[in-house]
Amino acid sequence: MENVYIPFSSRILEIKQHTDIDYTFKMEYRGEVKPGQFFEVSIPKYGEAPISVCEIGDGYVALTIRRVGVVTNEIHNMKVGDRLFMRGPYGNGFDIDIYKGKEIIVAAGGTGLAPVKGIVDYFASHPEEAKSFNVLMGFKSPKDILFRESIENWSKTIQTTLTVDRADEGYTGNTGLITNYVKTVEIENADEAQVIVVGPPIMMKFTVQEFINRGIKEENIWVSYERKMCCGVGKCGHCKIDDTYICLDGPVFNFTQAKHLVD
Amino acid sequence: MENVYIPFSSRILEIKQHTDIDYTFKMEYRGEVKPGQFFEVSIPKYGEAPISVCEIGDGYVALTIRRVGVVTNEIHNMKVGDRLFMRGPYGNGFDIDIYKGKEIIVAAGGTGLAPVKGIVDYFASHPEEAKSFNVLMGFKSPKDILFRESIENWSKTIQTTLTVDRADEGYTGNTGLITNYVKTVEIENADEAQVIVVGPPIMMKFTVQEFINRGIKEENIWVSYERKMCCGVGKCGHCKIDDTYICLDGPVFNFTQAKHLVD
Amino acid sequence: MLDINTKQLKKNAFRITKERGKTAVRIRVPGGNMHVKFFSVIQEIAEKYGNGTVHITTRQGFEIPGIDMKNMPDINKMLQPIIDGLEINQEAPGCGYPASGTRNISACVGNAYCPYGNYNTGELAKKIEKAVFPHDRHVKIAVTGCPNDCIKARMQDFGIIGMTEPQYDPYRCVGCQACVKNCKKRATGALKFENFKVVRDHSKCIGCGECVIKCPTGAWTRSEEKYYKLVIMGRTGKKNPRIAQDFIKWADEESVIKIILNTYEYIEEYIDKEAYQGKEHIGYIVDRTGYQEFKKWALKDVNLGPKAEVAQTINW
Amino acid sequence: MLDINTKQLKKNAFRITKERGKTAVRIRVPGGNMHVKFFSVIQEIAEKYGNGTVHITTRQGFEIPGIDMKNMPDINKMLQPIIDGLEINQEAPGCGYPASGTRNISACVGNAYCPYGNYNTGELAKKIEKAVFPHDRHVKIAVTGCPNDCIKARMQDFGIIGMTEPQYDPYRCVGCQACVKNCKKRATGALKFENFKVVRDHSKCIGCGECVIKCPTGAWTRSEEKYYKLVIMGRTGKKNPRIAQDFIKWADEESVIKIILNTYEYIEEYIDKEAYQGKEHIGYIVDRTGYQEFKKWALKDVNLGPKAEVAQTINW
Amino acid sequence: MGFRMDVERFDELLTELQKNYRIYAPVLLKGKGRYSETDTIRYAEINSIKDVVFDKKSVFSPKEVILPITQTLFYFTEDNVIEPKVDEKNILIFLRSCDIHAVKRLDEIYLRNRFADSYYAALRTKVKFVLMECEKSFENCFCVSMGSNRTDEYDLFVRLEDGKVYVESKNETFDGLFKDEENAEVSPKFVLENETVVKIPENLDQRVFKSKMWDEYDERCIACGRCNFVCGTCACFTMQDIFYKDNPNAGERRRVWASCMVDGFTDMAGGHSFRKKYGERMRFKVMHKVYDFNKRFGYHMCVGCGRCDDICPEYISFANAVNKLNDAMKEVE
Amino acid sequence: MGFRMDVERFDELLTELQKNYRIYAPVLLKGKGRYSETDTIRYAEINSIKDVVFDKKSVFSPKEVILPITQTLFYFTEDNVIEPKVDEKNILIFLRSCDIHAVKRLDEIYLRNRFADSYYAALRTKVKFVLMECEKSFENCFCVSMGSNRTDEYDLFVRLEDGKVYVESKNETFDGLFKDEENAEVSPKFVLENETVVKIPENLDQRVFKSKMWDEYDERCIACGRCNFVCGTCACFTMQDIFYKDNPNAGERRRVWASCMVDGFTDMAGGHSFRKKYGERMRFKVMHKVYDFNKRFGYHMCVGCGRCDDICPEYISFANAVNKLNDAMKEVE
Repeated sequence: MENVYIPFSSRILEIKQHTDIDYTFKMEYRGEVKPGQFFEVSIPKYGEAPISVCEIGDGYVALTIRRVGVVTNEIHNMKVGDRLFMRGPYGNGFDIDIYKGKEIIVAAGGTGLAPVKGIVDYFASHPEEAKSFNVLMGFKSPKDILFRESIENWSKTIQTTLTVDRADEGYTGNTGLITNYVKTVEIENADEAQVIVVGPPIMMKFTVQEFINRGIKEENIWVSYERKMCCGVGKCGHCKIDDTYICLDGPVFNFTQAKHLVD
Repeated sequence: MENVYIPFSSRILEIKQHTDIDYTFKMEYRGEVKPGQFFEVSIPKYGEAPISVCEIGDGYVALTIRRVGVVTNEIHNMKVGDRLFMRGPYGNGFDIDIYKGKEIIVAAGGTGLAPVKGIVDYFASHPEEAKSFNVLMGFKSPKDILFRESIENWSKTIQTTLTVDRADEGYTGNTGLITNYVKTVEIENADEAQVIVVGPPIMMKFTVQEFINRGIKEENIWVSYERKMCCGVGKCGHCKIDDTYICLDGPVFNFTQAKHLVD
Repeated sequence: MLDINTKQLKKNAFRITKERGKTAVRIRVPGGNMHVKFFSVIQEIAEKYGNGTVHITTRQGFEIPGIDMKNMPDINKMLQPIIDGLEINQEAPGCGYPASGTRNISACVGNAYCPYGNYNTGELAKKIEKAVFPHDRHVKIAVTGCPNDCIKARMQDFGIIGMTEPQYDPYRCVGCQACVKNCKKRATGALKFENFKVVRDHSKCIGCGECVIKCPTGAWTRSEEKYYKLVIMGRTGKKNPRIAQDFIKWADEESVIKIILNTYEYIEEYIDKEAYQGKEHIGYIVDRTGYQEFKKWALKDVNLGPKAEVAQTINW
Repeated sequence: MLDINTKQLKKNAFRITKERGKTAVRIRVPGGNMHVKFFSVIQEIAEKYGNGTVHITTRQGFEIPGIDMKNMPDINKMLQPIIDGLEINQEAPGCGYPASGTRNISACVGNAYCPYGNYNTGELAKKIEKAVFPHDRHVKIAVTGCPNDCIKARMQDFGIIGMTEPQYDPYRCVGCQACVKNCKKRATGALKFENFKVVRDHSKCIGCGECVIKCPTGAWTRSEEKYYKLVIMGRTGKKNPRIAQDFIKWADEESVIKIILNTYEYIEEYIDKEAYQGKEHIGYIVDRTGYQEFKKWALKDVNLGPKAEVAQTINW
Repeated sequence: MGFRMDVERFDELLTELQKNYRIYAPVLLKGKGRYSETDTIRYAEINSIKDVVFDKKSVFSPKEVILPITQTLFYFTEDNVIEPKVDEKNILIFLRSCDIHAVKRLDEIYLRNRFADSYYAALRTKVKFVLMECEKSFENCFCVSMGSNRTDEYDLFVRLEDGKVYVESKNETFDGLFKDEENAEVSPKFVLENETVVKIPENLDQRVFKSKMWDEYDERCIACGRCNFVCGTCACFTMQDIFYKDNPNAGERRRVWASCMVDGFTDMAGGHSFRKKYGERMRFKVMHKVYDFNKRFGYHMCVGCGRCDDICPEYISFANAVNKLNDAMKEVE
Repeated sequence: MGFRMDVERFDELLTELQKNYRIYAPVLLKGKGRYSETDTIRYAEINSIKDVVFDKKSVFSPKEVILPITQTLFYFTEDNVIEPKVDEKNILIFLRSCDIHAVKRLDEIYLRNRFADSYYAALRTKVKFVLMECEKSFENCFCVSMGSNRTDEYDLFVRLEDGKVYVESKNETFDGLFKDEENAEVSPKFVLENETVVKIPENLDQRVFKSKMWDEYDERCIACGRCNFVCGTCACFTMQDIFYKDNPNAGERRRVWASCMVDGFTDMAGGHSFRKKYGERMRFKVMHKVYDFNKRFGYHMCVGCGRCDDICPEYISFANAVNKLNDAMKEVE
């Protein structure tokens, strides 16, 4: 029987620093993987952590890792060429086919941008495959902004809206919560528009509500959940909500299902 | 009614130091007084103390005062010409007539020599009035010897025996307890010899016993008692033994009476 | 199937014991004095519902162990005559003892019959009981008749030590120094013998009244007023056991009670809201806020008499 | 015409009260546990000879006041069933309680039913009773099941505090840290969490056993051996109340009893022969001779176990 | 097939069995109870049938035999990952009907639910069950309500009665072992009634989350997790990576039991966590045991062994909580 | 001559008397007892007959009226000796038969015994006695044994009964005072029997010193002196000289009561003292009261008021000690 807990080792190809605590690691990887899926990334003797895929490319996946604990702290000490341990990918991920040809709106809060970045990348590269593509991004402050380069590139082909909760000196962009910008999005046909919302629980809750207020149908709203996970394979129990295992049945959920997920 | 507690004032005529703590004060006094009697001597605001007469002379009495408390301490600070307060004389004193014409032995321990000094003085001056006169004197150590001058004078006319409990360097005289010297006294007619014993209670007890052992009759033994006294006049109660008030009925007792005085 | 709210059980003066489903009922006797007629009740509970034994507690109560938890309502009904007889503040008749946080106000026999007692400890204990019970806050109060402190007031949050201010009539003093020697030997050496009479150093005097007891001529007598020394924040326990220190000397009864009541308000203000079961011990609260803050609250609207001396600082 | 030898009266566990000719009888209950059947005896004495009331003492006994001194022999006869039942060492049957100097060995409920008790305090109290009573020397001994010290062992000459040496099975530990947090909050912070398992610092551990109680998986269990902390020379009182200090940690029961017995010999050697009624309190004797001399006597022929730790010096 | 033998004979067979089996049963651990001078009953290896405690319920369930409390997943030596060796012996577990049902729940999670867990499987496949019968229902048992009072999924059944051991073998593996023993009619009796009866409302659903019934547990529960740890069906774990103190180049990854009642169960690295109130945790646990497991897997997780009620230091009754759901559903409907 | 009047009327006469008399009687001092919330009865000046405690024995005897506890003998100012002024008023003392007998003992010591004491005499000559009768013997009284239960050496007799005051006057000084009052047959009743009976052995002498009976008191007695201080016949005093703290040039010589039981009574300046054992002191006291006083003065000192037995904190009975002399004499004979 396969031991699902055994990780493989993967070389760090590139490290990109976004903020003081957010780095993206481009990891050697060949295999099937979808945006929204995650890997259990570990450094032996330090521990494992579930990390979403933020970019998928030829022979690599990129993982954006925030330094928030023992494991991620140790990962941030790694250099290009060092090896991390990984297993996965786990979870369902986003099914790009669902969104193709539709008005698409992605609302991402903070690190919630990472799991959806693959979607945005895809449509920014293939803007013709969507009827329209809006991405709303909210960060706490200008220094927390992730993927600045990507965002700049995206803005060339799709609609991007970046906002920060609190501006600082020198920042001239949008401010305020992301929910405020939901109303600014042009939606032609609310019945068919597809919306993806990812971010902290409170942001997701209010942002989804705003979209519903805009007439978006629940079945056209998609969210991605983050929960504590130890196994990624439906055993450890930490990510279970009601009868749903986030690791198995998510982390991406249609809102019609997600709305029943009460912790 | 006469107030028996009112003292009279008396001038110090002369002060003679015997030892570190024993001084004799020659006090102005005219009046009847017998050897063995005592005065209540006081310094107002310091207190009163019963002091035996140690010498009786024309217009004076001498009091040998040991520095043992507040009052006597203060008295020792007085100078010739200063005044002490006195009342008395109190007590019965020695009746010299009893001893005249007899073999007389006086045994005095320490300050016990003071109350009998008057007797010794008398017979040393009138040796012819006694059949014989022996005085045994015991002191703790050579430096405690009182009345050295008198003793030297006495030795010219009467038998004197001086002993100390503990000798010190330079001392060449007798040593040992006074009881040891009782056996050395020549007694011609034990039936009639008169014995006077004065000193600390323990010395008196054993010395009297020695004399009885020598065949001296109890009725020919005389002792003088020292007790705490506050009044001298049979009121304060401190000196009472059985039905006897030392201040009224003593301090001189024939041993037939004294032997019943159990404190 | 037992489904018992243990917090309520404890607040009802029962306890969780080692044995599953068995409890022990606690019978608080404020001041430790009771009529023996209530012994029959205790006997009946122990024999009918318990294991026939009783434990006499160090805070002067009884614990009857070996009782099935399901019998608690019956026990509470049986306790009613005791609760009535001891005049325990109760929330509703038949519901048993109502408090567990604040412990039984314990008391030595005091001047009921002890020669050293400077006041009626039993009555004061009952007065304090009336004033503070029922209360869930963890406060230990004990009253003791004199500084001999048989009740171990120095191990309490509030120890109330009886004092009398000895009155001296020099005319009656014969200078035997019984008081002086005794005070030096057994108390604090507050008495000196000067000019054949006795001089009392008030700053050293602990008001024990031993001089009154020892005086053979009645030269020393008790003051008409009764005084109290209030010592505070003593404790046993795992963390740092310590002795209670003098807070106020020569206080009056009314002030002492008011200070205790004020302290409960202070507790409400400063207790660690996160504390397990709201059970932070008053001593630890004072450790946190410091003595000065405690003092401020404790003395609010208290009118201490002219003799009272309040500690400027306390180092436990 | 009363002509009563008060010293004998006191040694017979009666007391001199404020009221001339009236006494109170003291009923010592070693360890504080008794069968309730004896309550009838107490009730009868109080109702027939006393004033119907009883005082529950802080040392876990009863005092029945208001008794005419002339009735003392009758009372002693009535007490016999209690004395027999409690297995009190007695000089002759019918003569009542035989001691007053050494106080009742008091005890919390201990592991009889208290979850925190680390040993059977009632049994140890009785064992010590058997070993030292009757004795006129002024010694206070109390035994308490755990360092919570409900009996206030820290106010005694000998306070015996139950300990267990927690045994840790890392395999059963899930790392919930219930023990670690609790030890820090309620005890001495002797537990650290390292490598997801718990490490106990023996030098900080007071053996309270709370980790065992708190552990949800049974990773912590009690040592087979029972241990005791012996704290000494605490006191209340007028002179200088102070808390008992640690003398020996991790001692065994036999040694503790032997040390107490040795101390009585030490008292005989060093007690102030001039002391009023031979009542010099052991604590003051130790003050005089110093701790080292006490220690020498106390530990004579005592075979402490390998875990025992004796204090090098003690500053009270 | 049934057999009858002396205790001594049975123990001989036990010794024989031990050549190939580790034999686990509930045993009495003297003085190892939570409180001073109290005992406890836990699973441990036995050497004689006399070691087995038949007349009392074990405090912890037999799950720890197949789901160890602490289980090393790999050893790390510098860059190598090494799996621990699996013990060669098979396993016999003395256990009761409810516990056999409980293992079925563990199997659901660990062998199925999309992925199979190789560590669990490695042990589980070695296990044979020795059924212990319950002469009468213990306190707090509600197996009848949960339908776990009976089972025929056992390999052996053993009864100790009046110094004789009665064995029923349902697994031919043991045919040889017992072939010389006296035959007897042996079959287990099952408890048909419990004092505690639990009724799960038929209309139970997530609406009950809104009930006030949970508030009570905010105050009463102390979130110690004992109910989970003694439970035969609770399956959660947490991962731990460590360095060895003696050589930081080596270390291991292991897992330990986790409890959804204990602080930290939902804590994410970023600091966010869920179900801070103890009443919410109680709700999560209760609903898992009698609602959502069923929704996912088609039968209830709880087997009614009552160990959670036996152990709760705060005397909270899970069974009663389940019964309260009935009123709670009326409240929220 | 006997009279009868209202309390109010009597009090008017008392006021009249106060012009020339200080009137002393036993009064209740609230809270002034030895123990908390206990009272005491002592002699003090009164203003009304209602102040007089008739139904209880006073703790201290009336002796302090004529033998003050602290009495200044002289003032010293530098070299002058000044006697204190004597109060001009006469003195009336309410007292019982035993106490009148006791004063006779004090007189023996202070007015006779070779010297007369002018301080005592000055007060004593001013005193007139107001007899209080004892309706019944109090506890510990043994006046009958000592023959002090009756007296006719009083000036007035006063009885308070049912709100009326009955007065017998035996001193013509008071004729004028009562001349308008209603006549009545008034004469005191005397106690004829006590519960306590004391028997002094007829052959008592100093041989009894050797008895073992005294040893008991070595242990029991605490040498506090209370027995002496409450005694109506104890007459000892000690002298004290002091400087005034405010001006050391002035000072006084005074005397205070002394007790043969208290340490220091026999201490001589040189350090020697007698009767160190408390049993010896007890012997000294007992023998003084029932032997040597009699030997010197022809009648016993003790009047049997029993105050020593009332007060002893160690519950030593003087009366019983006296009775023990009988066996003690047999022991030493």
